[in-house]
Order: sequence, then C-alpha cells, then structure tokens
Amino acid sequence: MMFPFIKEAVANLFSRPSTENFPAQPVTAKPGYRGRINYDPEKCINCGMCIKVCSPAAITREFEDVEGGQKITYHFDLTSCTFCGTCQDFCEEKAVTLSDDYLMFAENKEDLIVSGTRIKEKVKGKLTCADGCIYCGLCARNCPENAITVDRASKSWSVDHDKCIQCGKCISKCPKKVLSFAEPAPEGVICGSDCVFCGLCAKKCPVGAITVDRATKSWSIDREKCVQCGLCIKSCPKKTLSMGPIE
Amino acid sequence: MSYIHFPVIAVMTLFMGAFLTVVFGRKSKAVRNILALAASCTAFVLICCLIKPVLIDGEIISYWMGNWSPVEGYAIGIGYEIDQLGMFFALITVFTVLMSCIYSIRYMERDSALDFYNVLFLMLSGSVLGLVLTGDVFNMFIMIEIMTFTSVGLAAFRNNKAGSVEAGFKYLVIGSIGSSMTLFGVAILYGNCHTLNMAQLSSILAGKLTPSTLMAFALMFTGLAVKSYIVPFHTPAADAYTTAPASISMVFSGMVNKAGVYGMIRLVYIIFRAMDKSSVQLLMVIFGVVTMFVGVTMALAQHDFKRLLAFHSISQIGYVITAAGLGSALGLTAGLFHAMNHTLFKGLLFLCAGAVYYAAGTTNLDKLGGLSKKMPKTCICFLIGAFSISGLPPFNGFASKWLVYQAVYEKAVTSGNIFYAFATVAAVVVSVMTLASFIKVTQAVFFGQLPASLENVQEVPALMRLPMWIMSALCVLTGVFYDQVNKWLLAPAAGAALNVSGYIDRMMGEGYAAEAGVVNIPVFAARFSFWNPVVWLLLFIIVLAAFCLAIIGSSGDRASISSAPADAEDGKYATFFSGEKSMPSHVSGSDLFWGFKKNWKGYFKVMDGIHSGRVNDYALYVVCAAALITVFVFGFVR
Amino acid sequence: MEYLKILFNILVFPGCLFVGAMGLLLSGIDRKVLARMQKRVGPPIIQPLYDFLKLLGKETIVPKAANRKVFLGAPVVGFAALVVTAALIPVLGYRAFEGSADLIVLLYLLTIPAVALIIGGSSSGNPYAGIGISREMVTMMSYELPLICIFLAVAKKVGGSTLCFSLSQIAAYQQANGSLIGCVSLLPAAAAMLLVIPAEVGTQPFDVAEAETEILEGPLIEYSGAPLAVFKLNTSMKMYIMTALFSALFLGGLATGVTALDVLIQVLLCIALTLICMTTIHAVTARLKIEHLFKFYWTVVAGLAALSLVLVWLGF
Amino acid sequence: MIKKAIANSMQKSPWLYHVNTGSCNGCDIELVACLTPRYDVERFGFKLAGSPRHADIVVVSGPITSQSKERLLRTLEQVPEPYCIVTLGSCPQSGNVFKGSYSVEAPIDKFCHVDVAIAGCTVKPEAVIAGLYKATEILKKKREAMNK
Repeated sequence: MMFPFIKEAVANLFSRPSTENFPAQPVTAKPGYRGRINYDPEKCINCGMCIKVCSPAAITREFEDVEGGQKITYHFDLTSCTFCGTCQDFCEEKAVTLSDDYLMFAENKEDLIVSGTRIKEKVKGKLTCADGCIYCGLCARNCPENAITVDRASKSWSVDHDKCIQCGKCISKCPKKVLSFAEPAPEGVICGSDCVFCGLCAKKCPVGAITVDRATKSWSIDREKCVQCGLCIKSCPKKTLSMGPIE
Repeated sequence: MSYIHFPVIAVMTLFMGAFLTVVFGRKSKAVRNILALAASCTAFVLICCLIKPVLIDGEIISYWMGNWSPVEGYAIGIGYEIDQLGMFFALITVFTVLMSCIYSIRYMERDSALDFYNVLFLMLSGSVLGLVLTGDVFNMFIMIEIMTFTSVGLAAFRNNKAGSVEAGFKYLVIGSIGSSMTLFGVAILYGNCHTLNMAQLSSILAGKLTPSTLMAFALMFTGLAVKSYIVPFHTPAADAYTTAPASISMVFSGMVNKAGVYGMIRLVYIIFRAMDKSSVQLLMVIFGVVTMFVGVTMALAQHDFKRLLAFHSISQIGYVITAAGLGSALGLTAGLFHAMNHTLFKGLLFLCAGAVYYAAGTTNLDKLGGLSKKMPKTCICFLIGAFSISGLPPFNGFASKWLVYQAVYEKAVTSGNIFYAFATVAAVVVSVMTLASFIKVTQAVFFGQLPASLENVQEVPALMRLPMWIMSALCVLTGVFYDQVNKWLLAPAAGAALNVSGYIDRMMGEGYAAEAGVVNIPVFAARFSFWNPVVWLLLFIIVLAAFCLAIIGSSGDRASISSAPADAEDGKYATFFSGEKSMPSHVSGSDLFWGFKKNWKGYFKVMDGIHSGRVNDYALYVVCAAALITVFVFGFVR
Repeated sequence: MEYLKILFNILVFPGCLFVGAMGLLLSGIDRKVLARMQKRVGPPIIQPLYDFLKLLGKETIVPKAANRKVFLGAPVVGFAALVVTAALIPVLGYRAFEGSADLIVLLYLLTIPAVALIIGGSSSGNPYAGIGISREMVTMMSYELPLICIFLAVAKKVGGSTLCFSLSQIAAYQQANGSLIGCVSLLPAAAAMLLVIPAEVGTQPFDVAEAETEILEGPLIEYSGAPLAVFKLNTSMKMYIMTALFSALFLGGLATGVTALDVLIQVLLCIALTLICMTTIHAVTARLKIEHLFKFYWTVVAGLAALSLVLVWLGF
Repeated sequence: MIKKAIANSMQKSPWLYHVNTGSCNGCDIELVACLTPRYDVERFGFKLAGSPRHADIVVVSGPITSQSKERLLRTLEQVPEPYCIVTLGSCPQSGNVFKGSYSVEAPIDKFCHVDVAIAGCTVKPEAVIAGLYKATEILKKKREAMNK
C-alpha cells in the first residue's frame, strides 16, 4: 500500500489523544528517577565524601567560625549536577538524597542551588589511636582531608590535628576499633611517684583540700575543694606535684 | 503630399550616416557619435511622422522609386509601400535603433575601431528599415543580404573575445544559405509571374498554386525562417547574440529577428495569402511550438547571461510564429503584440546584460552575484524586463501571452484539433520555464551573494540607463494600456495583413484587386475579455496602500523595521549561515534547477549532441529542414 | 456607490478580510486536525491568528546583504496579488466582479505570490534561500503543467466549440447543468486538481521549498517580524483560494442562490477540501525530494489531467 | 488594544530555535520528545523554527565548546527582539562534567543573559514544558515593556 498510515491516521481522529495534560495534571516521576537533591544538614557528618566523588564538582562547602563552633554550609549546584547519584550512594549517613522532583528551572541560577547549613560545636578531643592498631591504613585512605599518616614499615600512626576536621570517618572505618576521639581528661593536681609524704602541700593548701598521711603513705585530694591555685605545686620539695589529667 | 517621401528619406538617412561615418568619423569620437545619433533620430522622427497618416487615418503610402509607376498593369520599378503592418515593424525598428544608438555611446567607449562599428550598425539599421518598408521582393532580398553581412561583421566585432569570429562565421554560413534560398524563391516567382512587386504578386498568386510557386513558397519560407532563427535554424543566433556587443544583441533580437518574422508574415499573409489553409497553419504552429520549447529548455541549461537571453529570444519568436501562424485575427494580433513586446523586454534585458558586462566585466552567471546592492537601478530595470518576459501581470508580456493562449485555444476549440490544445499547454509551460530561467538569472546576477571580486562595481552611467528606463516604462505602459496599443497599433497592422485588397489597389491602381479576384477576409477586432488591467492595477494599489498603513500603524514601537546602518559591522544584520561567519553558496547560479534537470537528463543529452558547435552540422540542419518543408508543402498545401 | 461596493468587495468580502480570516481558519483547522490524526491534542484553532499577531509584534530585521525595497516589498506584492485573486474567484453563487474572472489571468495571478516569495528570498542573499527558491521554482514548474491541462479541460467542457475561459460562464454552466465533478471525463482532472492544491499551497509532502529541517525554511530564512507574518498569511490565504478555486471549477452546482447560505456552503466545502487534500496527505506522507516531486507531477498528475483533456475532447 | 493582543499572542505562539553547542544529544532528544504526541507542546503554540530570525525562544544545549561559541553568539545576535534565551540541562550553565576543559567555554552567563535555566541531566520533558512556559511569560513581559 502506498500510504501505510492512512488507516491509523483516520482511526486516531476518532480516538482519544495520547497527550498527557501535563501542567494541569502533575505527573509523578517513575520510581528510580533522580531529581532535585535533598540535603539534610542534621544528618551530615561533614565527611566531604560527596564532594570527593562528585564528577562535575557540583558540591561545595564553606566553613565559618562562629561562637560555639563552626558553621558548615554545603552547596549542591543543580545547574552543574549530572544527577548520577554517586553522592547519595557514598553518603554514609544518608544525608544526601536525590528526590523525584524534576521541575528544576529558574530565572536565576541561584535558585537552582540547594544549600544546607549546620553549626558544629567544638567538642571532641583529639583523634587518638589506642593500642591494638594494626597499621592497616584504612583510616588514612578514608580521610577526606588526608590528615592521617600511617607507615606500616615503621609501624607509626600520626595525625595532623590542624588538618583533621573530626568527621569521624576513620573511626567508623577502623577494623580494630582502636581509633577514638580522646576526651580531654579533666585537669587537676596529681602527685607523682617521688612523693615523700612530707605534707608541705597540705599545709600550703589554702582550702584544705589535700590530705597526707605519712603512716599509711597515702596522698589524696578532694577535687571538690581544689581551686587549682597551684600553691601546692610550688611548695613541693620533690617537684613531684603537677597539673595533669585526672584518671 | 510631402510625407510620402519620408520612408525613403528615413532609409537613405541611415545609409548616408554610414557613408558619412566612413568619410568623417575616422578621427573624431564626437563626429561619429553625432552622425550616428543624428541619423537614427532623423529616421525615428520621420517614421513617427507617418503614424498620423498611416496608423490613424488608415492611409497606405506607395512610393515608386524614380517614379517608375506600373505600365500596363505591370510593376516595373522598385516600389516602397507602407501599409500598417510595415509601419508597425518600421516603428519597432527605428525605436530599437535609437535606443541602441544612445546606449552604445557609453557602452562602446572601451572598444576600438568604433568607426567600423557605427558604419555597420547604421547599415544594418538601414537595411532592416528598408526591408520592412519595401514593396518589392527582390529589394527585400537585397536588404536581407545587407542585413546578413553587416550582422556577420557586428557579431564578430569584438574579435578579441573568444568565439566571436566563430560566431560570425556560423552566422555567415547559415545566413548565406537562407539568403540563397530566398533568392531562389524570388527567382522562381519572377519566372512565373513576371513581376517582383508584392502587391502584384499577391493578386496574381491568389488561389493559383502550381508546383513551381509551391517550390518558391517552400524556399522563401525556409529562407525567411532562417532569418527569424526559428528551430532548427536558431544555431547561429545563440552564438552571435552572445559575442556581439549588447547594444547589437539588442538590435539583433529587437529588429533583425523581427525582420525575419515580418518577412514570414508578409509571405504567408500577403504574397501567397496562404493563411486560410490549415496545413500552412499547422506548419507554422508546429515550428512555433518546437521553437519555443527548444529555446526555453536550452536557455535553462546556459551558464552565460547573454547566451541565455539569446535562447530566450529564440523561444519568444516561437510564440510569435505560433500565434501568427493561426491565421486568425486574434492570433495575428497576439503575434504582433508579442513581437513588439519582445522587442521591448528583450531589448531591455540585453541592455541590462550589457550594463552588467560594462560594470562587472563578465556575463558568466557562475562568477556574478549580489549586484542589486551595487547596481540597484539596473536591477529594477532587469526585474521589470524579467517579469515582462515571464508574463507576470501587469507587465506587457502577460497581455500578449494571454492573447496568445486565447488565440491558440480558440483555434483548438473551433477547429476541434487537439494538437492546438496541447500547443496551448506547451505555451503555458514554456512561459513558466521562462520565469524559471529568469529567476535563475536574478539569483545568479543581482541577488545571491556578492563575490569578493565584485566589491568595487559601480552603477553604469546615466546615458546607458536612459534607454533602459525608457524601455522599462514602455514595458509597463503597454502592459497596462494594452487596449490602447491594440486600438492604435495592433488592430491596424493585423487588419492590413488580413485585408490585402487595399494594399494591392493602392499600389497597382483602384480596382486591380477586385479584378484579380481578391476578396477581403472579414476581420473582427481581436476580442479582449472583460479583464481590465487598469482597474486591477488601481485595486492592487489600494490594497497595497491599505496594507502599508496597517503595518505602519501597528508598529510605532521598537519592533519597527530596523535595517543596517551603512557601515554597520553589527552581526545582527549579517546573513545567517547557520552561525558560520560566511559560507559560499554550494549551488551556483547556473545549476539552480537541478531538481528539474535531473528528470530531463536524457533530453539535455540529446540537445547537447544536437548543438555540437560544428557549422557543418548546422548547415545540414538547415538543408534538411528545407527539404522537409518542401516535402510538407508539396504533400499537404493545396 | 459603485466605488464603495468595489472597495467593500476588495477590503471586506470576498477580498482582504474574508480571505484572510478564512485562510487563518483553514490553517488553524488544518493544524488541529493534523494533530488529532497524529494522536495529539494540537494547538487551538485560532493559533494561526496568534502566530500572525505575534510576528507583527516582532522586530523586522533587514539583512545587510538584502536589497531593502525588494526585501520588504515582496511579501506585500504577494499579498495584494492574493487579495485580487480571491476577489476574482466566485463564492459559489456570489460573484463580486461580474464576468471578470478569467482562467489564464488566475493562473498568472497565482504565480505572483510564489514569485514574490522567490524574489524576496533571493534578495536576502542567503545561500539557503538560494536553494529554497530553486526548489520553489521547480515546484511551480511541476504543478503548472497539470494545472493548465485541468483549466483547458474545464474550459472545453463548458465552452464546447467556443472559447470560454470565464469563471462566471463556468459557474453559470454548472448552475444550469449540475456540478462538473459529476462529469466522468472531468473526474481525473478533479483528482489532479486535488493533488495540485497541496503543491500550490506548499504543505507537506510538497513543502520541499520551505523544508525547515534541511534548508531552514528556504526563502523565508532571513525574514522576521511583519514581512514574515505576511508571508505566513499568504500561505494560509492560498489554502482558501485554491480550495475555493476547486469548488468554483468542479462544485459550482451546489449554489443555492441565497448568498448567505452559499457562503456558508463555500466555507464548509473549503474546510472539507482542506482536510481531504492537505491535512490527510500531510499526516500520512513524508517530504519528497525535489526531483521526485517534479517527476510525480509531470507523470502521474499531469497524466491524469491530460487524460481528462483528451476525454473531454472526445466528447465524454 | 492591538498592542495588548500582540502581547498576549507573544505568549501564545512562541517559536523555538534550538542551538546545540556540543551537547551529548541527551537534552536535544528530550526537547524533541516534547513535540511527540505524548507531550505535544504544540498545545501551547510552541513550534520549532528553522531560522533564528523566526525565533522567540532560543534554546541552548551543550557546554559551549570553543568552536561553537562564536557560532552561538552570531546566532543569538540575529534573533529579533523580543526574545528569550533558555538553557537546557547543566552543560550550558556550568560545563557539567566537561568543566575545566580547554575547549569548553561554559558557563553561558559570561556571554549573554539567560532568562530561564532548566536543570537536569538530562532534562525531563515535563521540566522543559514548564520551563518554556515560564519563558513565554517573560516574553510577554518583554513585549509589554516595549510598548511603553
């Protein structure tokens, strides 16, 4: 037949058009569609993995020191994004997700940037490695800021505290669970092993917090009373008293 | 009455001009130009003076050279007889001569040996004028001879250009064969009728066709057909029109060509009075249709501006022959009208081609382009000419073509012969193809892209533009006021061709025709339908004006028309080449209609073979066609 | 009074306003139905009006390479020619200009818009336009042969052994003897005419000249704003003129004598013809190549028309 | 009144001109998908135009390669007023994954003002429709501004 579509054309004339009435009836995207990025700053641990894996470099972050911590802002630039979903896959905390919202258009480019901010308090101690480390290097490899150096040969583990952003990624990656943020032990007067139990410190203490018993060779301090004036340390003849972490 | 001397003086003036140019025009450019202008102006004025007595009052002028009037009913002297038909062609001739003369003053200034040019030009003019005014067949032959040889000289005039000598040679060979045939025909007639006067021949030959007069008819028909360059005698025309200077090409197509047509009309309508025979009608219409078709298809294949125009000349003569060959008043009117219009628009187009050559130095369609910005006035003239020849209303080509269609189709329905219906179809199709090939020229020469080599082209001088403007104006005027043209020019001319008795009587004495049994064919004025172009033109203007007002009214804001400032480098006004800075056109002007040509490959291959460029072949065509015409005449004309 | 009537005829009915409105309506319907045939919703019927008005509001750029006068004048000349053509064609019973229409005049008036398009496109100096005008011209050569055969066949049928090119006479003949489409010998001519209409108007598959996907709308490439609007309007008006010409040539017998009713019938006829010969063909075919188009018209369509001419000549 | 009608029509009949500046063809396909029966933008009068001279909305896709930059700019220059520029997908706005390449000139903001940016890689047809519709509103506003 010369015109194979003539039957179809006439039939179409009397059937309903297959057009979706789109703006009037909103359409939901099919499952699995990767649309506008949602970022939950509360969940985010600021590990920066998303930034590292983003191929078009669409994700940026800003730091700003504020009172009580650090203000961390993440920008997801939708006009630069390929919507590959890698950030979503790599986010340990599921803070980055791609929604099914496909209506991404704007007059201003700024409207197409998804941002999230949170304030991170300065809390943790420094990253420390306890005994039991096997120097596997996983922590170093996963560190977004390359702050950790591990040398298997010399069995050394070190961290550059200036670089560390305390994201905690290394801790979660550590197979032996030996990494931790050491809590800064509370400081107080402690007595070393050279003590001769002379009792000078107790005499000097302005608040009477120190008790020395020469008979039983015991030295104790009432932490509640201590004001950490340091007079006892100055008075100690053996120079064995010092300020130090309390166990 | 003094004006009876005017025709002879007009012819003499032109010949005298030629003579004086030889004597005095050698050294001084001014003398040459003044002589040529004076001669052509005088001829023009003298012939125009005859409009009143001949065309308006309907008088026929006869003039016996040396007062050798007929003795005992036999014309022994050379007689000039100016009837309305001759007058019509004489007007065409003197007008063309004048225009060409004005044009050539500036146009030819870069050539050398201009005294020869002027001599040949004036002799050519004189011979054509003599041809259309004479009432003597042998004198006619003499004029044809002068015409042929001066044409040869002019065709080969620019012999520094390739092909011009070749063109002259072809013209010489083919033209000579044609002239010889005419001479044979004249000789046979003289042997039979013992007279050379047309009027007398007409009265003697009325109704008496013997084998020998038939032979004379066939030979003279062929001879004159060669002079009007209908297919298959067109071959020298294409070359000669191309190589001759444009002012001469214009003369060739405007009047030399017409002289042949005039001869044929004179031959079949008056001398033999054979147009009431359907076989003669068929012969002429077949020739006409073949001519118009071959001419236009060949034109579509051309790469040279002037050569293309040359083939169109051939094609348009086909229209004239077709219409004139119908033998009806309407047909003859249409034919004459188209002949006249052809002179106007084809002359105009040749002048435009000359202007392009003058300004740009070439007429090769592949090397030209975009000249409308450089030569806007020439462009307008060319467009008018192109629309006229393509038959777009309201130009004159439309009016005459419209008459041609009507005439041919009227013939078809009244005779019931379907051949004429297909002739009408062919005429319309040829008209469209004409339009196509002029679109091609428009695109290739005036619009399209301007090649870098033509950046410095200037508009041609005003003296060259003057004839172009005059002819453009006439193209429009004759198209719009065609009923006036019909009334004052065409109807008298056609009437003269169809009513011979007045012609015979004026020449041979009152009552001579009746004695010889010549009766007038009743002539109806050509029928023009109710379509009145003037009214439509007015309406056209109303609509146009209203529309312009509406457009202007609606856009008083920034959305109005913005065109480029003269020295703008702004990309906004640049041509869009899909984002490229510039891009050459991949379809050059001459190959524009490949969609059409692809389907006609076979035909064009055959035509290529036929137009071999060998003069031997061309001479063979002429002889073969002459033989065929003879066979046809002996077989069917009775 | 007489001049007022002529002015009315030219500007309102059946001239300018009527033919413009009809053209926009027909092309709106064409687009809508075409969309429905392709299972789409399609634009609103008045979409061509929106397009027209919008283009009026756009800036008109005259390219540097163009000849300003020719470039801007071409669309208006085409428009005026179409208005005159429309005024010449009888609207079934109603004839604005009594006895003035002539088939040959129509034939040539119908070429003017195409020539205007060609000259306008050509003057823009664009190489794409160059290709476009070449195609437009070949298209014109293609359909002109069948068209004149059709005209001659109709003229012979109506006129008998007298010359008859007058549309008025054709209309009168049909009112007396019934529509010409009922005549067997003219059936091929009517079929040929139906195929000529889309080429004359330039709708797919015969829109090679303005193929927007390959040669960027050909002659129209450099046009913008109001001149473009006029060219688009011209195309729409051609839709009406060609369908009206068809009904004048072949369906004249449907006239009732009541002008209002006749106009209504004419409008309906035009819509029906548009749907048959433009929309349906558009929906089921793809664009032809130019050489195929020429071949198609000079063999199939011209064959049909010539057959009709011969049949009429033989007296069927 | 005519001017009001023209401004209204401006919204109802936007013609698109599509410029591909080195796009991977993903966005182009989605734009064409909008013309299919399923989405059918012709409902709103959208039409693909062949020439920038006819365009009301210029749709740019692709990261603007160095080769295509000049061509894009030349094309944009030739669009008659009023018109809108709409970018399709991430590439023209940022260069997307090609960002930083020696042969990529994105973002487009460096050369011209973008009226509507449609994000996505590739854009979803619905987003294109919504974005283009937004552009038509801008068109109308631009036309109204011209009236004053």
